[in-house]
Amino acid sequence: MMEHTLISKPDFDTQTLEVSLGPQHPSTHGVFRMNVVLDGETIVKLKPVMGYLHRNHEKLAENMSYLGSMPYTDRLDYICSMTNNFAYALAVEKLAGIEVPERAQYIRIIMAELTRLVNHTLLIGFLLNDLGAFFTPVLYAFREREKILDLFEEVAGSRMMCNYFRFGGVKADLTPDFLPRVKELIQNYPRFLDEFEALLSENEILMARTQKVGVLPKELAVSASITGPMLRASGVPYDIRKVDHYSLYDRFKFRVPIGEHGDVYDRYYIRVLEMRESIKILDQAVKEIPSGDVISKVGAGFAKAPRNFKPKAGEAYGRIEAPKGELGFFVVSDGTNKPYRYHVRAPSFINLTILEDMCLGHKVPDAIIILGSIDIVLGEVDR
Amino acid sequence: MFGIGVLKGMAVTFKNFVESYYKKERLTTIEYPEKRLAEKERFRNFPFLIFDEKPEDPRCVACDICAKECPPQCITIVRAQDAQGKPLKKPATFDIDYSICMNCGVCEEVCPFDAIFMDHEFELAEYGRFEDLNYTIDRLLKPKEHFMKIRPTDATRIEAELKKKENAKKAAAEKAAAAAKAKAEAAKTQASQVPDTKPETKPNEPAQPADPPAEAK
Amino acid sequence: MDQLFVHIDQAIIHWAQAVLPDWMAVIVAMKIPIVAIAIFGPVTMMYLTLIERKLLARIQNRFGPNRVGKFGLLQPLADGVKMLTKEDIVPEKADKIAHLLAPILIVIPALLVFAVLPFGRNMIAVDLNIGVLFFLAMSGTTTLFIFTAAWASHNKFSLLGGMRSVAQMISYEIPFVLSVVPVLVVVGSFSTVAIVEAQPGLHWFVFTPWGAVGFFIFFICAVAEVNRTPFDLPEAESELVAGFHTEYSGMKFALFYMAEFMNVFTVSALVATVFLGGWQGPILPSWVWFLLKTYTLILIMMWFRGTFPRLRADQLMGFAWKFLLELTFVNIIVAAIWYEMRSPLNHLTAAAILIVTIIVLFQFNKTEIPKKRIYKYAYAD
Amino acid sequence: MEVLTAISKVGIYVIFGVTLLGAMMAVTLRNIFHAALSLALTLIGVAAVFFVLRAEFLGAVQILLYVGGIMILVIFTVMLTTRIGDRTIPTSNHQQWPVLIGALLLLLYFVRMIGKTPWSIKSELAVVSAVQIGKSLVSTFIFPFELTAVILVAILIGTVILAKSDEGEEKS
Repeated sequence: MMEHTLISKPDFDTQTLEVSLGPQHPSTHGVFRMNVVLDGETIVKLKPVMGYLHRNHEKLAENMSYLGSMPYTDRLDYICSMTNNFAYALAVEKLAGIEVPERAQYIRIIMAELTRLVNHTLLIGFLLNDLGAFFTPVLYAFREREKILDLFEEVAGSRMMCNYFRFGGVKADLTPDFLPRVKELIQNYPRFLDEFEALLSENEILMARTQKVGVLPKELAVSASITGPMLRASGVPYDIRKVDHYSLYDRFKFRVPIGEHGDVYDRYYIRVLEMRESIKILDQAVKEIPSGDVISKVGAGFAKAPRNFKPKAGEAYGRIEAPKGELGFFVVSDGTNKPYRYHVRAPSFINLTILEDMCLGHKVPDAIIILGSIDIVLGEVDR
Repeated sequence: MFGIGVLKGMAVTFKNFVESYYKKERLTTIEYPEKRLAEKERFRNFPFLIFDEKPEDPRCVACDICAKECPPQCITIVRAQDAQGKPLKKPATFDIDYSICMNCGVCEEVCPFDAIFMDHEFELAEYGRFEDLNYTIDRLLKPKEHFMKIRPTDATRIEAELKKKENAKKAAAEKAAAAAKAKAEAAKTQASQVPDTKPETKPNEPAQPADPPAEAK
Repeated sequence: MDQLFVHIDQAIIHWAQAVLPDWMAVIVAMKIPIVAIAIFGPVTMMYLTLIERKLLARIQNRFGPNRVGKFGLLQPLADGVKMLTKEDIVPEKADKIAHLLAPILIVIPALLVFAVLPFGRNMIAVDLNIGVLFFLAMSGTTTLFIFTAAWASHNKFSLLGGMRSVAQMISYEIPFVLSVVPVLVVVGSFSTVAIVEAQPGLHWFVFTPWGAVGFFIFFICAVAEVNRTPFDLPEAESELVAGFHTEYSGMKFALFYMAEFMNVFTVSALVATVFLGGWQGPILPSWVWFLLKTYTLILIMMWFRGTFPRLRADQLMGFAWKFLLELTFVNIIVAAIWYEMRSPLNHLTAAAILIVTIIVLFQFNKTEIPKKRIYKYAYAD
Repeated sequence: MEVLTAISKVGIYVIFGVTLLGAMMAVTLRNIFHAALSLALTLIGVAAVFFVLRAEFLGAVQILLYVGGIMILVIFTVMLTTRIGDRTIPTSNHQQWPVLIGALLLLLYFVRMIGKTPWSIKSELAVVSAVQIGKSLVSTFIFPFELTAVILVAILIGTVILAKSDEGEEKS
């Protein structure tokens, strides 16, 4: 990490300036606060303050039926409710030993990859906003996101708070024109990405701003248990879809892009490349999706009467490669219809812990984009 | 060459500027109050209660399942009583606090009587924060036709199922009545409660798993 | 058509001389351009906000304001009413006097510089023989008031914005002023009218090698001078909330806005005057040419805003000191050589020297130029 | 036309008054930031005087350099002083009286000198153009001009050396 010492000479006193960035600051992506000590505009100390959006998610979950927490998981990372559902469903299915029909698995993968597109597109837009672009990239991102949200609304009934997954499958089958529309999206999305990249990737201002800024070394990233695109940008080839073989990801051919420098530009570009890989997965999934049930018999029964869902005592940890990193749910059952312990391993929160190390020695605008490149959603950080 | 990326970016924005005047996929905005998007059939907002013929007879039997399963606990149900204080199979109060409801749709899924559904209505702004958003039964009740209008696919399926069930029930009731008659004739003891208690105990039984595949589709 | 406004001016003066006493007629004659500017400045500002909002909206695939009046044409009025009726909030710890004065004072230089702009043939309020210098001096004072506002707000974000503003201004003022020098050398006068008259027809300075480079530098510095993207660091909303005007609301905020947009107009007008031949141009009336060129430059500035992210303060200053400044120095010499050679060779020589300079400067700054990257994949299929 | 002359006279006196007022405030105000602003006011006033005297070039340069450059630096320095918290500083000390006497003596001397000098008042204002100033700078006044340039270059080099040595220390 960059060492920084105040210029201290006899007869030459400098003063540090303490600034509280947030919680109402426009670029903290929600109610997040950074207490920053500045020397000029250089950051010498940074203390993140969290908890403004704490909603007692874990304790609430311990006081309601297993399925009752499902709509609440939507509200963790409200950009990608589908993947949150996915991770929670996986954890509980592991706990209760529920099988998932193949069609449901495919639907889940389609939804997860669509969510990845939503999240990465939006993140890049907001990162550019943090960089000072006047809303143009973010609005292009919104324009494309709307198309995917329309698809979500089509099948799940809600654009953001999908609440679509059930233990043992998904809530409802795809509508007849869902798959054609996904195919159309797969056709059009690379074109949008090309345009987006023409606008951004080679822009010298963006490159000058992001390269060599907020470097996260490999070793530090691993020891701080960073996951997701951030870890891969630092050069660690770790993708839970490849490592954990969950769901049916083994059937799909896709590559995992790896960064080299671990700076903000790498984190930006890795996400662009990941979107292209996601489109590949979607393409395969849409072609290969089998017909059949979308929820197992047991699962459907419990979806109708969540109170009767009483997994036998035990514990399970289900994890997925969420767009932001490893999203895991740890559930302990004591045999009743409420979980005994419920814990969320939130990627936003754990990736955020490394913020100070990346920011020291950089300027205020760099801190803003470093925070933006971590990709946090305060709903998930504070829970 | 330095500067090409900047020019490329400007070309992209210029293209967007020009094309926003004549290409629909560039300018996707729908000018809302005048124009509206077609509503998706599965769209869900806040729940409403359904009645078959007249609002005094809602389908809801006040079994309290939705209130218990509701994750944010926004439903309050008090069962109606007749003059003797005997509980009736309909709600006296059925309040849904729309300010608490998070439109997750759990109530709709768990209801064994297909009495509560998610509405498409979303222009619900009110001046009061508490009273105005606490929807009482008279504001919640909507006719069967409304449901048929907003979600035709689900509605036809559910109606068909209900009809089937009713027919089966009728047949069963007839059978039971016949049996009862036979029994009464035979033993002349009380036999009238049998069909009465049945639906009340039903929800807690795992009787539902029988129809999920149909539900899922 | 060409002399339309001049004739109107003459007519009013004639009328005044006929009706009013002598001394009042003189005052009226003096006041006409002042009144014209006092109306033109704010109205331009109001509609520039609308143009900017519409343009950015279309760039971003939105409609932009279209509710107040046809095409949102009354939107500026609605904004004005809103600004006027908003509560004026003064922070308790603020330096009340300076907090009040800063937004008022910042409008003064913005209005004053209109005086030396030649809007068309014979259409200039005051033909100062130091016109360009006057303009540069006046626009330079803006920073003082920005800084006053920043300091008076007693807010750390404002203070950081003020500091950035000063650093940026000190960096860009120098290439800004020096990039005009080639023109002054060639024309031999500071007067804006003389500069325009030295570019008859289509012989605009931008079509000479030194003029093209000078135009490039001058325009970039002009964008930096008026704090527009990608040089809008003093009011960087994603970093400093709103920079120096964080603590301003209502009409005071509107005054800052007014100053900014009037500066955008005047600076574009100056660039058009100095390098694009001002009101010179075939067929169309002179003032149409002038407005056409000015608005083209303004639209380019807005286009920048719709496209670019913001530079960081140190990169911004590095660009000014390590690249622009050197280039301006070379450009002055090149202009002198071009002027002295007076042969068809002069264009070639000038262009050659400038290209070599630019390449050399790039070589010197090589370490700071970002590079494209190639990414590897794990689990390749 | 007397009215116009009167008006312009009033205008000139207002400019003088504002300039002097600014100067007074610059030394008497307790708030150092206000004092600096008053100084800026004085400098602008002086520039206005130059304009009135038709020395436009000098006026513009006065604003460009003093208001746009030096005043900014002064305010920047004011801001960077460690006394940000208490923004008032004592403006008087025990040397008031000697200074006052000295100032009065100086004033008397100035008045005498002004009275003694034979001012050559022409009926027409001599407008000095920028070209003339430029030509005289590189002909008549070439020596002081070049000397100033050399001093400025020396200052620049000195600053660079100072800044560089800072950097070196920081790294070690």
